[in-house]
Amino acid sequence: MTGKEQEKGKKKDKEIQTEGEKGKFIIERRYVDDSRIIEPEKLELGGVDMSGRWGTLVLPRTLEDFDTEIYEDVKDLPRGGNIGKCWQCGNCTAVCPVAHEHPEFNPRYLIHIVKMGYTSEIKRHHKAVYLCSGCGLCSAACPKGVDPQGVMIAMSIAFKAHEGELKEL
Amino acid sequence: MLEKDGTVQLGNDEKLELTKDDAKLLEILSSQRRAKLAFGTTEDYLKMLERMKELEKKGEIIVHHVTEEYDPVGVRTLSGRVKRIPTRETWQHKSCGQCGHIPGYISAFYWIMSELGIPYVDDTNQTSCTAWNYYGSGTSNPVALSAVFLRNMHVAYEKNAYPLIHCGTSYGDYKECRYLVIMNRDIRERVRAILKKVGRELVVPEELVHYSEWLHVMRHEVAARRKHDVSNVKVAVHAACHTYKLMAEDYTYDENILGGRKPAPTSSVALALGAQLLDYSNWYDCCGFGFRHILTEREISRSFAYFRKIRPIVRETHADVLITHDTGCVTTLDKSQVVPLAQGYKETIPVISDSQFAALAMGAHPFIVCQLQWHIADWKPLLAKMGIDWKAAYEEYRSYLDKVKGGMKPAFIRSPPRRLEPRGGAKAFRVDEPVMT
Amino acid sequence: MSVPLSAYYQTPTANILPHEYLEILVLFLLVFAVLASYFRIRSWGVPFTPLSVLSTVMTSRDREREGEAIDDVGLVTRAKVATRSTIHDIFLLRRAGAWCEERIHTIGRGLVLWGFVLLSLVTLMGFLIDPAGTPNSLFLPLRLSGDIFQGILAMGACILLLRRLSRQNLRISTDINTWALQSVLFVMGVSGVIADFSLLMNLVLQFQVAYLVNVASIIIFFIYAPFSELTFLIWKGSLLMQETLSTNSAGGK
Amino acid sequence: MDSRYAAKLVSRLGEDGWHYGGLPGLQWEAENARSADRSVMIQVVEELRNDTRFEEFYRACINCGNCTSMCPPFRLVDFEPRIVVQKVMHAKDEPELLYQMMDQYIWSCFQCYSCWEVCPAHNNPGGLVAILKEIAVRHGLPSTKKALEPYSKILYKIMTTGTQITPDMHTTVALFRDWGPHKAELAKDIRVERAAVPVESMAGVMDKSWKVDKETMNELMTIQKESGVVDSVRHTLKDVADMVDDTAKEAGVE
Amino acid sequence: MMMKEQGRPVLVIGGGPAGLQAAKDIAEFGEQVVLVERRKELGGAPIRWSYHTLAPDFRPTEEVMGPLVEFCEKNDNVTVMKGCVVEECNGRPGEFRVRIKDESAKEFTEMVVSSIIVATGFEHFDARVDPRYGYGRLPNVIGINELEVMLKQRRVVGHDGRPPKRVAFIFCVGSRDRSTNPWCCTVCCGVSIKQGIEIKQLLPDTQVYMIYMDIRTMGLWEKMYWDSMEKYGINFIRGRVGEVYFTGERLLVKGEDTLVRGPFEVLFDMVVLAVGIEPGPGTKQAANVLKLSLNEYGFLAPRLPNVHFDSGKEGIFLAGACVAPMSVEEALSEGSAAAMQAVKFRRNIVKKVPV
Repeated sequence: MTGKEQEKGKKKDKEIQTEGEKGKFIIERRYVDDSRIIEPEKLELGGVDMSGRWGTLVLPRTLEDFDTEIYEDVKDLPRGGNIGKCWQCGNCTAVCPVAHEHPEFNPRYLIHIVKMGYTSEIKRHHKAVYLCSGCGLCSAACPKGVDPQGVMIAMSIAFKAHEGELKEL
Repeated sequence: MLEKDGTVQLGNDEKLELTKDDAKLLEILSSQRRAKLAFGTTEDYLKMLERMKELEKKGEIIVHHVTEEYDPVGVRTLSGRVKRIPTRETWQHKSCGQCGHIPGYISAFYWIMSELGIPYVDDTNQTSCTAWNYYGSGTSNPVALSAVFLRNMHVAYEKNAYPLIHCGTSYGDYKECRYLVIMNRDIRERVRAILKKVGRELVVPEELVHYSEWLHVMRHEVAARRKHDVSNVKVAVHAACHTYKLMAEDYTYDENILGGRKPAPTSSVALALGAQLLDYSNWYDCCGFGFRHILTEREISRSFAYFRKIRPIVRETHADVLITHDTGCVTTLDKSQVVPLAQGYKETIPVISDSQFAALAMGAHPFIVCQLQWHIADWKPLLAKMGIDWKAAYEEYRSYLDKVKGGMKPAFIRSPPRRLEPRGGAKAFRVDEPVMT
Repeated sequence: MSVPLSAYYQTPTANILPHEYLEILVLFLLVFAVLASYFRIRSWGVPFTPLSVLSTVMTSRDREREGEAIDDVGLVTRAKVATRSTIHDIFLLRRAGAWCEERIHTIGRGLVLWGFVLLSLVTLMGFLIDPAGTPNSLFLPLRLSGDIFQGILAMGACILLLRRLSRQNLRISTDINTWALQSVLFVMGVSGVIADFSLLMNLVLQFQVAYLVNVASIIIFFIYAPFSELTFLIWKGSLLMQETLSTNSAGGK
Repeated sequence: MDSRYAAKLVSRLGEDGWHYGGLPGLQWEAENARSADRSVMIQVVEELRNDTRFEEFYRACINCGNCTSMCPPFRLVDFEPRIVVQKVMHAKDEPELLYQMMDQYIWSCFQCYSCWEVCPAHNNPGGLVAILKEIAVRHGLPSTKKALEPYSKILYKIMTTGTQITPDMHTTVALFRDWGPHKAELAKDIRVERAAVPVESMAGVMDKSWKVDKETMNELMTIQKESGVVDSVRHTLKDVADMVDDTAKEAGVE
Repeated sequence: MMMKEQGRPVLVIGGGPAGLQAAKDIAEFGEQVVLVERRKELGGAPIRWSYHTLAPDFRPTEEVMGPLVEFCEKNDNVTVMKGCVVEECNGRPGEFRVRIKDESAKEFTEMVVSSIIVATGFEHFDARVDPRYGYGRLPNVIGINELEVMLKQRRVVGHDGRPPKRVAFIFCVGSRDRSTNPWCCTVCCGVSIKQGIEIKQLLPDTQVYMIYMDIRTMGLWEKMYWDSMEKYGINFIRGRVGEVYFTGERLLVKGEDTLVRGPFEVLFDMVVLAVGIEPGPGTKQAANVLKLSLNEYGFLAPRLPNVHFDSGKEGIFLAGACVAPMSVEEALSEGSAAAMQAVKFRRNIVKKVPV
């Protein structure tokens, strides 16, 4: 088939796979992230049509390993060196004016998932890091001198550097 | 469990020799500690049993004792307490799911009992536990559940047969209800009032018994009648959550089976029959049934069953068959393999109940008795491995079907004659002729 | 008071540092700064976003987005989007300002930003109009507005510095780079203003001192900036703008 | 901190002067609860705490996450027994927190009670969820209808006959398309298949799991009505309640 | 009469840190001490389980216990009775008649003592009775006491003889759990972190994860916690482990990280259980013999909860981990305190006696 047709096919796929579209029949839908829902556009077995909902699968999301690659990078970047000191008290998030505005930006959380190397979580939340406005309140509040502001700087660089593997889910 | 050489390591240098009895004691002690991890601690549970006796003395309730006429066999429960399992004259508390669409499950079980010449009562004056509405949808309440529970128990009492519960959920739910009825005066009184309306009394069985426990204590008799050699069959076992996680104290454990760490029934049956029992890492996970999910959100059930049970089991053990002892587990684990296979995943494994497995090993007919045609996951390799000529058997079954179509009465499995008489006032036990709808 | 243009003719510094040299020097420094920050950013293992923003705006044919072919949205649209996001995100401080918990902080940032940008614009204009700095009708207004902007810059930097100084917790936790950058900006602005006004008042000595300080601070700034936090800010700013471009322009069509 | 910012912070406090932003990505929960009727929230908490099972099911949570570590749905969905018990623990002072779960959260529980056995503080998260479900049904809370309606027929069957999964579901593949061609195969002559089951109480019975005596069903319906089950579902599933009533009337159960 | 009074020794039950310190101090007062130890060697827990170093400052155990043991062995005022237990005790404060049994030689010694110090110490929780963690069943699942031995031998290896690449410490095993022991054993956090640091020093490439509920490094021990994070890069996961499963070569640890929204099931090479502290049989036995009261947890109950040495019975004093879980440094000072009381008590009696 010609390139155009292929392109069309791709397009169609995308249309089905767009966010929110998938698995809207699941009651607890908002507790499942789209990336893990497989909803086949066409699935047929022995004359029985199992397309769409009937053939839907949800992939498990267990964290099976700690991937410290990004963590190492963050440690080497300017002002990222102190991330290792964090003990998850959450002072940074408490004082962060951005976090009040946008709860999806949560310095404590970002630091933790990077520190532990929970790649799946990073994939989910890495875009949030660019919300940081760099006001430096967190660094002032941190009881352990982690300098979250600096860590956010380092993180945003590290995430950009690993953009490739963070995109595919 | 202790080291191979029967010693226990204390600190770094000291080794302590243990006698066999001490070792057993340690085992029991440890599982008692584990039992305390469960509902209300063992103490509370034993307290409940005490309370039951008091209430009986006061005459507030009738306790249906496991008397000698039921030929009881003692097993150790998680709490370390010895539980008496009745072996004959049992009143079959059927499971709606099983009878509904895994008929082989129950027919195989009846077949085993009649093979062993053990009388039982299959009653039509029985409802399911209705706990589906409790766990699945929250459209019930403790009073209703307890009333249903006691109502069924009273029927069994009338029939002078000891209730044997087929469904894991009914078993778990009844354990909960019994606890509530005995420990909670308010509920007890409300239930009493309702039961009066339907002309019944509070009858509480001394022991609540799941059929898998019955099979567990009868496993040696079953093994003795084995026709097919299953020593080359690799078996993985899934234990049903509602049997051993709900009120965990009261389910059967055995130091010699899986080190007393995991419930003994079903595994013990497989072992007794001589099959190779295999362990896997997700043994504690449930099957994904989820009551509401299996009906209206099967994608969740399906995904869990396949990705958390079937796939790991096949990958880790390469077992020939997955045996379990509850309605929901058989259903979910069996049917959930269709979609993944259609989507191109490879792992698959037949799922049958322990009764079916035992019956097959005892030479029961795979289709007329064990009704394997209701199961989806491919069971042919299993039968082949057990040395059963399934093609011939299936031909037989087809012709049998045709005969039934022609109006022949099916070859019903019948209970051997009972020794006990129904208690006074009870309607004589009867079963109507089957109706062709 | 009226200032004789001749004052600007015989700039007393002319014999210290002729205009042309200064301009060449600044040009050279600018090139150095750009290159340095380019290499620094690349050393982080990330693209040099200012460039990619430009390329995004320029190359607007058949851009593949998430495997989906969106037709060319055109240079104009994209330029519009770019300007819109520049104005909103950067000049109106939507991002950097909105979430400062104190208004004074926002103001400080705004002043520094506007002051700096306008100042460089004015300087550029001056240079374009007449590299040699020979007097003409535009000369004085440019120079005066330059002073004003320098003042604004200095004020902003001063606010930021004071804010950090006046709060103990901030003072302790502030990174040395932040101090350095802000103070350099402050010195740059102040010295520039002093220089020009002392010149207007014909205070030659003060002028010369201030002027030299100013030039020095400018040199320091250009050399230091690539290795300061500023690089990150520029990088991040352009990165975000690129994001806006890739989303808005598609939605804008 | 200047007044503008302070005002912003104050403005988002709840009636009881406290703000809960919600977990990253789950802020909508908090929003839902904020827009809900507060009196209902308080009532929900009351009903939970006065439930006969509450004392046995809930002690106190040390937030160790042992329950969650064993929780099956947690492998697929963001459902944590730990969160359930935590919110129950804070419910008395923060009804909002509890209410947040009543919408979608509790319905993802499998009720497998894996959490019950492992809790070092002897809580029973699964049991608490069961109680919460009952309350949600009683109040007809959001998404309860959505969760239950699809199988209201089965609920009705349970209440009236005491059996639910019945062979006549399999006469067509419509309900079980995802069980594949095998079902279609079975559906062909399911009546004969069923009639040939070698158990008297089951053979040929299509509309129930087994042959249930009439008086048995009447007893069951009496129990359901007396114990207030039928009324409790009226808010959520009116038609089910009505159908049960009608069937009972026909059967002569007053 | 008076001579006789002065001749009466003080009886110290238990040769651990507290007991030794008490005996030493009393002896240095010039009083007679009888030190009764159930086991064959002195030194108590640190020696019995051969602790490598002691928190918080990594001092070798020998350095701490050695001098004490040596003193008691050498000093003339101290009579050390190893392998002995106090069988019975009667009489009144000032002249307790005690019957001491030598367990191996099956022979009895009777003596009159002025006062008694009970320092019977603790036992490590036996992790076998909490089957979740598979201790005693699965290879490479060890207790902190076994790890101490490995560290002492400078050889931390798994069952296959290879050093572990990834180690998990599970905190609160047999503590803070209604099913086993509901109390907090106070030292396990510190000890585990200390061991984590030592592992890092020994095997720098090994990843160490601490799976904790709360970090309770009281007082100055906190420094270890900070260093472990900042200097040694040890990771901390806030949660509790539900099950440890042996896959054939590695250990699958199932748990929840309560700070994120995901379950983890990660393979580790070694799992170290921070087993708790519980009262030992010695304590129970001593309590029976001396008719002391035990609290709900089976520790010896002081008259006032915050005055440990006061047993509530005149002339009998308590010291060390038989009263509550405590660290070696606390035990030592409690030993001293008890010694002080004992001597004071003796002197008062002597004063009372008419010349």
